[in-house]
Amino acid sequence: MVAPVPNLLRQEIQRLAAQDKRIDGRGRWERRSVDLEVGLLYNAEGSAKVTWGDTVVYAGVKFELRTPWPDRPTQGSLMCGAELRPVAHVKYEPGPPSPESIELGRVVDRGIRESGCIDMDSLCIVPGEKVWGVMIDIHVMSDGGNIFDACGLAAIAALRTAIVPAERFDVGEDHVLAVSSTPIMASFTRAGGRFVYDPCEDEELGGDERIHITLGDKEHLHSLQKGLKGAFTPAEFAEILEVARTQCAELRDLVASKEGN
Amino acid sequence: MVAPVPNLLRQEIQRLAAQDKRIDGRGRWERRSVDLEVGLLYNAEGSAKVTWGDTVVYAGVKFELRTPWPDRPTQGSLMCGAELRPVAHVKYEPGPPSPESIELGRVVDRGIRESGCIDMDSLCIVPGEKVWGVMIDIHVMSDGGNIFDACGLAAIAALRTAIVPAERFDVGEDHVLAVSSTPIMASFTRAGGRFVYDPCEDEELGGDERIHITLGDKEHLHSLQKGLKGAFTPAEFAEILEVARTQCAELRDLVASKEGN
Amino acid sequence: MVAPVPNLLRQEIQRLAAQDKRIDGRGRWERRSVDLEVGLLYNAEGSAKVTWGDTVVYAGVKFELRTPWPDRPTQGSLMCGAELRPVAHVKYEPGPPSPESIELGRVVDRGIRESGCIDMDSLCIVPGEKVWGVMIDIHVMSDGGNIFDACGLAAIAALRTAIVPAERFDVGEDHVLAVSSTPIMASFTRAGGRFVYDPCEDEELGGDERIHITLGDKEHLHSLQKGLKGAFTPAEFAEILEVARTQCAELRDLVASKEGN
Amino acid sequence: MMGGYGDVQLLKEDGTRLDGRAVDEMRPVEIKVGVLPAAQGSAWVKQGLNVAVCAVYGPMEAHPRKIQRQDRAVLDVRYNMAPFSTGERIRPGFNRRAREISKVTAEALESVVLLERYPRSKIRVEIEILAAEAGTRCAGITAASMALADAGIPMRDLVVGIASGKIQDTVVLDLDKAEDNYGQADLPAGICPNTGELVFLQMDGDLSIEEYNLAMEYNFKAAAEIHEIMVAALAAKYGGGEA
Amino acid sequence: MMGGYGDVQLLKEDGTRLDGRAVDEMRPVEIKVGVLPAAQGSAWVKQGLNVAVCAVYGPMEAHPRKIQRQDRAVLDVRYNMAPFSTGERIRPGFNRRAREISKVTAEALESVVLLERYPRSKIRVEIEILAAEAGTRCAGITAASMALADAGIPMRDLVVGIASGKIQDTVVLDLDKAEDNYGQADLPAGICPNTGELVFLQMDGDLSIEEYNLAMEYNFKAAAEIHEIMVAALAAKYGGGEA
Amino acid sequence: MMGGYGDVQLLKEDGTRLDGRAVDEMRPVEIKVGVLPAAQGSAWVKQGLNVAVCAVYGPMEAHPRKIQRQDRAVLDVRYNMAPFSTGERIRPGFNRRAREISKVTAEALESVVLLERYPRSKIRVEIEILAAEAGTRCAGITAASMALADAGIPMRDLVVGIASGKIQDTVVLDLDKAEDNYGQADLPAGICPNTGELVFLQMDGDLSIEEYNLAMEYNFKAAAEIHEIMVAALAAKYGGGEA
Repeated sequence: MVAPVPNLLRQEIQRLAAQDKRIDGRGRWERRSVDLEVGLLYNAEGSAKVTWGDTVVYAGVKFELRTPWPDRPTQGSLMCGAELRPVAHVKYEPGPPSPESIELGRVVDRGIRESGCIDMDSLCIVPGEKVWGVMIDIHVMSDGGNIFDACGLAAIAALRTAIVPAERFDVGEDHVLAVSSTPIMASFTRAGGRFVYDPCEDEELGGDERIHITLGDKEHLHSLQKGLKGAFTPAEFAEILEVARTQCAELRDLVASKEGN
Repeated sequence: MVAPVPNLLRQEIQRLAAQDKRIDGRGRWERRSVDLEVGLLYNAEGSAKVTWGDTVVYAGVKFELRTPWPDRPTQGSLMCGAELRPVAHVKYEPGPPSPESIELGRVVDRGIRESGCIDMDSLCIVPGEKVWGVMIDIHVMSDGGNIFDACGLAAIAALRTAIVPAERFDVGEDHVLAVSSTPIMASFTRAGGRFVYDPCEDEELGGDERIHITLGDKEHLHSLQKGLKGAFTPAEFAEILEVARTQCAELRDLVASKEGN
Repeated sequence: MVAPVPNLLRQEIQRLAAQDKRIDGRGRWERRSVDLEVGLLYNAEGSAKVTWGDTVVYAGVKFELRTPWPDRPTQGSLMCGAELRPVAHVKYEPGPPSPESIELGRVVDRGIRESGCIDMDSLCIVPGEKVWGVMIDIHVMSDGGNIFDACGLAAIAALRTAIVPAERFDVGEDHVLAVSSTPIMASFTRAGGRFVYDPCEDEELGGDERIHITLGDKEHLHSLQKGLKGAFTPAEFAEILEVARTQCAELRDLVASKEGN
Repeated sequence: MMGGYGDVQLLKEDGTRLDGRAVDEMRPVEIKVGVLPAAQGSAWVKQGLNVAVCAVYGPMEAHPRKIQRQDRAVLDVRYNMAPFSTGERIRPGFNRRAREISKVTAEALESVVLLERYPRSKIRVEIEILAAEAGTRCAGITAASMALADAGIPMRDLVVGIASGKIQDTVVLDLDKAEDNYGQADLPAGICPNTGELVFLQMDGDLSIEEYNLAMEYNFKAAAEIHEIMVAALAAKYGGGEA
Repeated sequence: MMGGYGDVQLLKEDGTRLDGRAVDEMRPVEIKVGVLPAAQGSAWVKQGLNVAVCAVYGPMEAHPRKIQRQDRAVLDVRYNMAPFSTGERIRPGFNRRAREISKVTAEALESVVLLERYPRSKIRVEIEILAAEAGTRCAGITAASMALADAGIPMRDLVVGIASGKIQDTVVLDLDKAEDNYGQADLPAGICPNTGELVFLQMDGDLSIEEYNLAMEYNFKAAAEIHEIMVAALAAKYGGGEA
Repeated sequence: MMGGYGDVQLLKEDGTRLDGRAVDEMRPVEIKVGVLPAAQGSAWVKQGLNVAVCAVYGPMEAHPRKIQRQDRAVLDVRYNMAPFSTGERIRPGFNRRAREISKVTAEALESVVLLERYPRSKIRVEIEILAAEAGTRCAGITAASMALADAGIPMRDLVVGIASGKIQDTVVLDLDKAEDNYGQADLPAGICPNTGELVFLQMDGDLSIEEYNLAMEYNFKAAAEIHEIMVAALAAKYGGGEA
């Protein structure tokens, strides 16, 4: 049974939208404060913590030695997974990964993978025998809204600051993982009838459609995803795509500022 | 809680049985119309669609290269599985395979396997190194009653029209899979106190015992299974076994008519 | 919803405890009768049945050939698991292993493993290639209270009477498994406010804390576990540790009496 | 059923089997009831080297409510092999074979238990195989009907589980492990000794109709013998005739 | 999307594709409704060599009660690939890819079905892929909206599933298997032909904003063509205009 | 505990440990509360290189109803290691070790939380290990009792998690990773600093009774030190004494 509160909240958001306002006082295309820390966690070869409004997310990178697939003997592999564990919000329950958690992991994964920022051939150690498997795990610790963007940011920041632990595996010297670009995600939700950037928790309660856009360094699209119930027009999409270009560029600079530390 | 309708239906079936009639007008040992199509599906190396009254079933054959078991270095393997997915009827729910679905797959598997129609040695490519694994998957799409017989028919028809994809695996030329006989299943349900052949959906609602008989080319028994609650006498079994002989022979001819197309 | 009976029972146990009595008439540190049989089960390379009051437990030992871990090329492995299946009590339900069942298996496993009674190097057949994996499975058949001690006893008795089936695996002659000591578990539960040894089913219904102590031949501690809700003082622990020393020594003699049969 | 029967000699020149049994002779059967104190009813069956133990719990309230039947009890039956019961250890957990056997065993027992006496309730039947030497599903059915009797659950008839099969083109009663591994057919049945009805039937392999008839004749003969042992086991506990 | 597009020639010198299609030409589409007797509504869609079949059940009572919505029906959508539908057999069971597609397909359909007409109820939509040749999620969405129409469930609009993509730096409509394997981008969309809205959108690979715009233009054009085939299929069964 | 302690030198000639600690010296401990905005209460504990974070939700209605207790709240505790928390990545999901630790941690906390204040309700305690360097279950227990305090859940006492162990036949406080890998025993305890009681106890390896007594003495000493840090962390947030 649906609780009644979301409906009241929905009306309030609607009322504010009519005045071009948001429930937390932000402008329609304004982002909450974002804090990024890297290299915090012992045992992770790369790690990042993103504090994005009330949202807190960690990402960690681990490496393993693998035998390459026979049809791609020089290619390593990349895997990105996200867990929406019950620690993150009262609404998440224990159990097998929910559709929400699978979608989150796959959308973040596609944004990074499809940007081509990791050259799979660069993960080869001995062709046909040994390649690196790179695994990024994202742990959502506090869901205060817009976890997609926070997870995407944590993942690429952990990756761009990761050290390949070659010495521990006895295959050469430790070195920085080569990551050639910085794909960034920007998410939009319909709240009060119009799209807004970076929805907070209250704005997500409406449950209307979300659009996730991942842009690479050259402002090419690498991943799109429409989630939740609702329809949108090509014109609406064109408008948010413009916002995404600006926002992604700013966050790309934030990631760059943490590298080489 | 049991719905009351099945009980009313049960009484009606009982009343008709007293007059030697069935609810859909058939004779006691009469079969519904059966349509068989083969080779419909891209990607399946053998495939069949059976339309048996309101029941619709697909079967598909796939091959894989396997390492043989050390104690049987020249033997390939055969596996037959059935899925009772929620597409097939409002009564099937998503989730792990139900006991009904496991029983169905295993009974069909035994009928084919135990008939010896596939010589496991004929699946050997390099002794001790490479053998074929043959996998038949049966997909029930619409359950209108007597899915066991429909599945058994689809499985053997898919198998008997399958092409071994040797070229794709780079182990020789494509060739027809050798299948030396045509095991056929005949199923009987107690409806209105007596056994009938080929139960329709309404007759199965009574929930009384079913007997599944698989007969090979020489009218030998290869698989028997009694399912559901109820008891039967040796005399009753002898009677239905006679019916099975006739019906299986007819369906064996139907399979033969689709081969070599 | 909790049934009310345990509370009444709890009060009765409390009343009796005030008079230094137990609900089944035993003294505070007194054990129920324990019967041990070994070598009963075809197919198990070692087996034991323990009848401990109303508790009945079987343990069976199986061996397999394994490839050793690369970093420990001369070491075999030992695994001990317990299943609390629904056969054992109306309170156990089917399904994946419960936390209770996992705890039971792990506590018994630690007691045996940490005693060092099996020299992992003695399980080596060909260094780096073949070692024995020893698997002890414990099957609780009737839970009449204190299954931990019964399981621990069955496990070590099965192990100490096991024959390594080298002939069947074609790696030498069958021989007795070398087990250098006899770790024994003693369990205590708070009942009526004080700790008692070897709780019966009624005493366990109180649900207060349990302490499991595994002692080796030299009366060293090899495993400790506090389970269930409740707190205890170091002085209480010192008292039950004394009782454990006496009881474990007696049961160690019982195991010895069954060996070499 | 394996196909390699040509290679393995299972019958001696005098027509007897490797363990000395005649073709229509079953393995020794021992039965005890009341072996598990925590259960409402229980039984232990040893047939050859097979050991099957069964516990019965209930009738109890069936929950969740959606499994309840207005007009009868439901039987919740599990057949499980202990990890150490087989030559090669089997992983704990419910595999496809065990699920199928549990289903058909439940259906066999439903055919004799007077379920209508206990509307909305549930009876749990837990069969554990502790040692397996071919024929465990039959030993399990026998154990289950004994444990139900021991629990005082009313039944129309007992059920005896027994199998015949075919080795070296010869029909024989009660296959042992080697005969099962290298034989040509197996025909396990659940027989009601008083009514002469079948409530359980499976078969795999290759049997002509005549062979089927002979194998089933052997099964009925053995069922009568096992039935006497069952009655004696109940008498040993309850000091009288059959429950 | 693979990165190895440099090695594989997917466009011919005359600018057409390996199977002869023009860059803005889709594969042949066939549609039938009412193909599964046991379902309330059903549809069969063949697009190229893809075969998607969909069954719809309901509206029925939603249970367990905690999934009920006071003010609308819930859609329970499953997208499943048959084990034999792909080049290499896939194990039965619901993998991560299937769960994601099921989720976004459900959300697409929720955007058009008049769920508010059936409070507290559930509508089940079962999409089965029997043969897969790139583009199955789109064929599944088309099949689902046809099966919903066949079941008489009221909708604001139909949904057409269609994808464009990029091969050899060229935007093309409706990728086939080779184009999907060796292409540079894929842009599947769910389009409402009457309202011109999008209810489903995914994309992966590499597209400039201009390329995105062209790909989406192709999608809208194809959606109009497929819509005509859908209407004809409904007319074939119901003898008239669109449901 | 490994047996290979003979090979690895863990104590220096001056009797101190490889990282310079004295035998009865614990690793540095840092604690913060209120670190997760979405939770009712939360805490972050760093002990050596271990990082444990805990969120508390509730009291809330316990459902399904069958888990409710008429007279008290139930504690639903999960201990989970993040995939990147260990040397070798661990697969997400709840393994046997995590289930056992969750169980005994829940039982430790049940011993101090005033559950009787919240009949029929549930309190969720989520412990996440983000970095593991031996001793995570103890850090988790400390974090959990801090997060419960931060959530305002009334408790009889806090619980401090701390372990001693044995390396090279010497009892030492608070094993680090190398000491845990090559040591001879580990004795983790959950200590109530005010009442002096134990609510959590495990041990594995080899300890004489005298060694046990010394190890437990170290644990109690360290518990008092950690307790001061806990009180200071609460004071830092709530500006006063202990919650």
